[in-house]
Amino acid sequence: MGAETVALEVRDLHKSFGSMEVLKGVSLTAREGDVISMLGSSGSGKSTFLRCINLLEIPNAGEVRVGGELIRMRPKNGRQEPADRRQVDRIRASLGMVFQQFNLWSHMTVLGNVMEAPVHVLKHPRAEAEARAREILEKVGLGDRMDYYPSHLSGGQQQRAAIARALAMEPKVMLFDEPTSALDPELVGEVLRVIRELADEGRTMIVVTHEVGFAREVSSNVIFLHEGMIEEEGPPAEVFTRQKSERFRQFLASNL
Amino acid sequence: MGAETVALEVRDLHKSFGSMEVLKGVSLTAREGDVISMLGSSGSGKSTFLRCINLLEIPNAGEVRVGGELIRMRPKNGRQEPADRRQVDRIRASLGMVFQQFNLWSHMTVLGNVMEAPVHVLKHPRAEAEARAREILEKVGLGDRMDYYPSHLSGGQQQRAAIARALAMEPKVMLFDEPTSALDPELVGEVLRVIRELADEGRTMIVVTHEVGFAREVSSNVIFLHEGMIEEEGPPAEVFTRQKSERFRQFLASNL
Amino acid sequence: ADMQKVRIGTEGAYPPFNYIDSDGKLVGFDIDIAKALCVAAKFDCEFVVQDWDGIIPGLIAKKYDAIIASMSITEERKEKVDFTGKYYSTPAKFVGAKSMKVDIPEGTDAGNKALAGKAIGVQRATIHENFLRDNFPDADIKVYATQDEANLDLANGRLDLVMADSMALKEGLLNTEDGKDFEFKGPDYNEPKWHGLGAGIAIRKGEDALRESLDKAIATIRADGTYQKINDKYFDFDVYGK
Amino acid sequence: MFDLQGYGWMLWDGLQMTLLVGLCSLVLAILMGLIGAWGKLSENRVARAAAATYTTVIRGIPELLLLLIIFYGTPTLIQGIAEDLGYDIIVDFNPFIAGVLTIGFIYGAFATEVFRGAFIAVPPGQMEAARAIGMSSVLAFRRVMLPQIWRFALPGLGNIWMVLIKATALISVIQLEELMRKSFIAMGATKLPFTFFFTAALMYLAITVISMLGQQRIERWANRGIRRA
Amino acid sequence: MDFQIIVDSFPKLLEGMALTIEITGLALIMGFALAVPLALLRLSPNPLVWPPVYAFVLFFRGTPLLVQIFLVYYGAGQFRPLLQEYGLWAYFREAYFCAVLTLTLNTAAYTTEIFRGAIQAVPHGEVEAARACGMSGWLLNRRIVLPKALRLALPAYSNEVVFLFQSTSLVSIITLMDLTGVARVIVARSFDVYEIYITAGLMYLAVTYGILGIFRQVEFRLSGHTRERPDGDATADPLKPFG
Ligand SMILES: Nc1ncnc2c1ncn2[C@@H]1O[C@H](COP(=O)(O)OP(=O)(O)OP(=O)(O)O)[C@@H](O)[C@H]1O
Ligand SMILES: Nc1ncnc2c1ncn2[C@@H]1O[C@H](COP(=O)(O)OP(=O)(O)OP(=O)(O)O)[C@@H](O)[C@H]1O
Ligand SMILES: N[C@@H](Cc1c[nH]c[nH+]1)C(=O)O
Ligand SMILES: [Mg+2]
Ligand SMILES: [Mg+2]
Repeated sequence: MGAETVALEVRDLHKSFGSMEVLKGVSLTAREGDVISMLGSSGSGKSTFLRCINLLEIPNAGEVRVGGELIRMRPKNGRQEPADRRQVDRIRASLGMVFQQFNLWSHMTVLGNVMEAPVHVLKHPRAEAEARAREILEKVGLGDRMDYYPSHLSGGQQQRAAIARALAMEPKVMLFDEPTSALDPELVGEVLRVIRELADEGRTMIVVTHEVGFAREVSSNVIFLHEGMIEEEGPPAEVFTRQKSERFRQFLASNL
Repeated sequence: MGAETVALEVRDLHKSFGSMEVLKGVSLTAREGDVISMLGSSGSGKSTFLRCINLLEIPNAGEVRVGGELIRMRPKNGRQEPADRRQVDRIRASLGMVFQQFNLWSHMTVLGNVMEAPVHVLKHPRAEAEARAREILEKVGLGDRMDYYPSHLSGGQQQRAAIARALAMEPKVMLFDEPTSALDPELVGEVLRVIRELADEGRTMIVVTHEVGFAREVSSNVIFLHEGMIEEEGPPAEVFTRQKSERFRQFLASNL
Repeated sequence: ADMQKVRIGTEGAYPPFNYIDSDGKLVGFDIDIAKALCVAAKFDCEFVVQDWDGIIPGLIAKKYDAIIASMSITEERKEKVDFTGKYYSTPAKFVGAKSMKVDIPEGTDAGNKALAGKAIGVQRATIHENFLRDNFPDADIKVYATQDEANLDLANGRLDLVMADSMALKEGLLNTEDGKDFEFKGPDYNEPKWHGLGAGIAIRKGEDALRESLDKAIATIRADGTYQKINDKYFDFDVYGK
Repeated sequence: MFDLQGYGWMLWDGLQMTLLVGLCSLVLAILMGLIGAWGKLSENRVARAAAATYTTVIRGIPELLLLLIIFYGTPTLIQGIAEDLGYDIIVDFNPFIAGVLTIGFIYGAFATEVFRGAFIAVPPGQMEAARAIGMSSVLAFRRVMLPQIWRFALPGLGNIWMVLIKATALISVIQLEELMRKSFIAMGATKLPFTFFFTAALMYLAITVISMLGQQRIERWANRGIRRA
Repeated sequence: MDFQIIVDSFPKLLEGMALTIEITGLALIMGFALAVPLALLRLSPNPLVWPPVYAFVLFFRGTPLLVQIFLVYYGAGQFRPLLQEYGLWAYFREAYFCAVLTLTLNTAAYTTEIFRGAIQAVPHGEVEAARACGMSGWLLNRRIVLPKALRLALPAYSNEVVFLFQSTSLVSIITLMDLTGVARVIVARSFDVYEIYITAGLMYLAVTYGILGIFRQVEFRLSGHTRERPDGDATADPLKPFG
């Protein structure tokens, strides 16, 4: 795997809500196959960061490059705005996002959820998309739940369906927002297993997580975000053994 | 501390929903000052068990004794029913329950929530109840949030307000239902600290939790519930080192 | 003095006989007659306004004791209520646009043929509605709650003809600004079976004392010139009829 | 076009009557609604059946027809029954009372659903917490439920008021001299239907807009302390 | 009670019901077709687009239907020369046209408001998930927002259908012989007030619950995703608000 190709690059990202600056210049580079874990306490800006990458929030300043392509922005009324809506749609289609609340489309079955975007956004032929969707669902262990509506699935199953939906787009980069919070320990294990498999396949991933153990075992890089800035960064072996930042040490200590 | 006085005794509790038996004969004895942790995977019946203790669910069979007093039941239309509603209200007032979803009364401030039952159920004088409420709120670290409405508090603060509300009744026994799920690691630490302090004061508590670490450190006894039955039981030192039950070993293993 | 209280039901939307003026006051020929009758019979009278199609049910439901509202005395109505003798009588007529060429021959069968498919407006629950339904089944009969609405639709061109009491049409429509392009069409109609014996006062069945007092009062005002004075205020001929 | 030809004051009087009928009907509707909701949620089978029949029948029949039945039909029916029993009684509904009874009765059925929804909308945890802490059902209802239902009932009651005030126009059919009937009289005299009906429409619109603003204020007050989703 | 008159009038009442249903159906279909685009326009951020829609909705929801019917039917007469000039009088001349037009606009206004609420109620997360997949514009509306919104709107919309059905009774006031119109004509001659009105009322009742039944079916079909799986029952609930 061409470990030197840059899959995602974020440079000096700033984001404010009203007068509150939530992200104060965050940069990150993910090469193909990288798994970057993002730790940080509640409100530190982790979700906002992920949402800025695929422009669900419009950053106030900074650059985002996906697969080398810069998302072009232009100023409007003193803010930024995407210059080309079509480019945004295209780039979003190449970024898989798995939301903390799953956000499955509740009026479609699991299979429908997974096929929806390949058929209607990528315009893949229906039969092909379906075959591929079934394959992915088998892989995440939902082979027997394809015809269920999301509300009839357990939390862990919903989580996996959301992962399958993102995977079906064959994204260059997957973004996970706390994929395991609010799951019971057994389900946590199940979801982490799926993510680990994806990592083994060499997929590029950014994972916001509270699971220090997972970050330690799976990621190629760990980032600790604190009050909108990167406080600590590096390979897990390094950051978990000697922390440069006092805040990060404290954070780790509070994890029983 | 009179370690031999029995604060709560549950004998052979059964509970079905429709045709599904959720609790299949659960017994438990808590002496004064005991802290009993209850582990078990999702759906094993932990919440139902707590709810049966204070009769938010009516058990199909079994006995509950609080401070030695048996909650009297009588049969009605082939089901059980409390024989004396007043007894139930009185006993409930002596059992503090902290709900997983907090269930703070949204139309009252934090202080109002904490004072409500002492004033209207125990008929304490207002001024006295208020002084006591302020004291408890200080203790759980909410001294500066007394006049907030619940919706304006963070999750951890709401959790502590709910604990304060229960404490204000000076209950013989406190029942906690997953007091830390869905909180971030720092808040988890904060809430567990409060519970640990209560344990040190010698309060009797039943805590349903997913935090194995907490169960290990704080409890005098651990119960592992599986499919409505007690699979493993004993002091933490024992159950965490050598498990008799295969299921429990599995459960612990999946906790990274 | 302890005068007998009598509540009088009237429609208040049938000019010139009974209607409401811009001050919101009830006025008209019926109203003046009613007041004169009450004086003559020494009644303490009070008016109750009631839409036409509920006026007989209202009487039966005792919302008032007598109807003075140009109500024609017919056999059909006599099954439900009693009547005094008539206090006036005019025939029924059609009105249509002057520009409209229509020949309405005498006799209802021929008339029915001539008017087949014509839109004819009529007030609901009047003798005219019954007359048209029974004798002009091939016409397109449209019913309105008040005569005003029917007249308005005639003026708007939604109707070819309206049918009503000739005096009501003359004073309520033809002699007004909106009526200048319209005229009476066809013959007078006065079939006792439908048009009855002129307008009388309806009262609940069996209340003979009240009926007799009112009959006496009618005779009194006819005799003492009161009737004539009221008649002349509204009409230039004798509306009492033969 | 807006020369009201001296009938302006008549419409003004009508507007006042409309508001009076509307407010009286609303009070009746709220009372009926609370009773109805109590019936629907009651464990008493008879109360439940009565409440269900009430809402089913009322919501299934057009208001106009109900109005005609109540105004014309009921007195005759009652008097007929009384007569059969040998009594001579007068059941005289004046249009105001008949109108208020009809409209209040009809919208009471809708208010029943609003209050029922409001009782259910209070999260069950609120009541559970109250019972778990030892409150009796009456105390819990008074201290925890009642203060909270208004928050959920207000939007629904606001809608009812706005539909109800317009429904009062129907009472013109039984000759109550409210706004609609006054416009009708004016139209009859002047033959200017558009002028008067449009003026009436604007007056109703004014009531609606003012009510909407009022509702927003009241809701803001009722929602103090609650964060909106 | 005079049952003979009920039996005798029944065929005529049925004819009236046919007209009632016909007018309801027409207004419903056209009102719905207007409401979907209007709801989307109503939510447009463009200040040239949403205010007119807002005004339209406000007027028709803020004034009594009775006034609207009179305004269209008798008001049109006041503007007859103008309408004739544009060849529209031929339509406005017909009570039927006026009735269907007024009811269509009326239900369109209410339905627009219902759909607006439903579109806004589509869970934000589901819309974001669609955007994250690269959907936007009409594709997003067509595949995610509208299908979801229509399902959410269904209960409120079924109420609107019932209201509309019942509101058609007002067309009797402008000479149409719908069920209420027929009933009033029969009563005018027979004076059997409660026999006829109660019969008509029961007929309305029957159709109303027929309509609600159909909607319940549709809702059931479309709501596989919200229905609970049939697990157990809630045993006697000690927490009922009225114990
Ligand atoms: N739309 C918004 N408007 C205003 N403030 C916002 C908005 N979204 C997020 N914030 C604020 O931005 C800060 C960062 O939020 P964010 O969701 O990124 O935190 P997080 O690191 O993901 O926290 P958590 O672990 O609790 O999910 C918080 O203080 C939050 O209140
Ligand atoms: N009111 C109810 N009606 C029917 N079934 C119920 C009801 N409440 C709980 N159950 C079922 O009873 C079982 C036990 O539920 P319970 O809430 O006690 O689980 P738990 O151990 O607390 O799980 P978790 O860790 O997910 O909170 C579950 O299968 C649940 O679906
Ligand atoms: N005189 C006619 C018509 C009428 C009187 N008032 C209104 N319309 C009748 O008795 O039916
Ligand atoms: Mg987050
Ligand atoms: Mg639970």
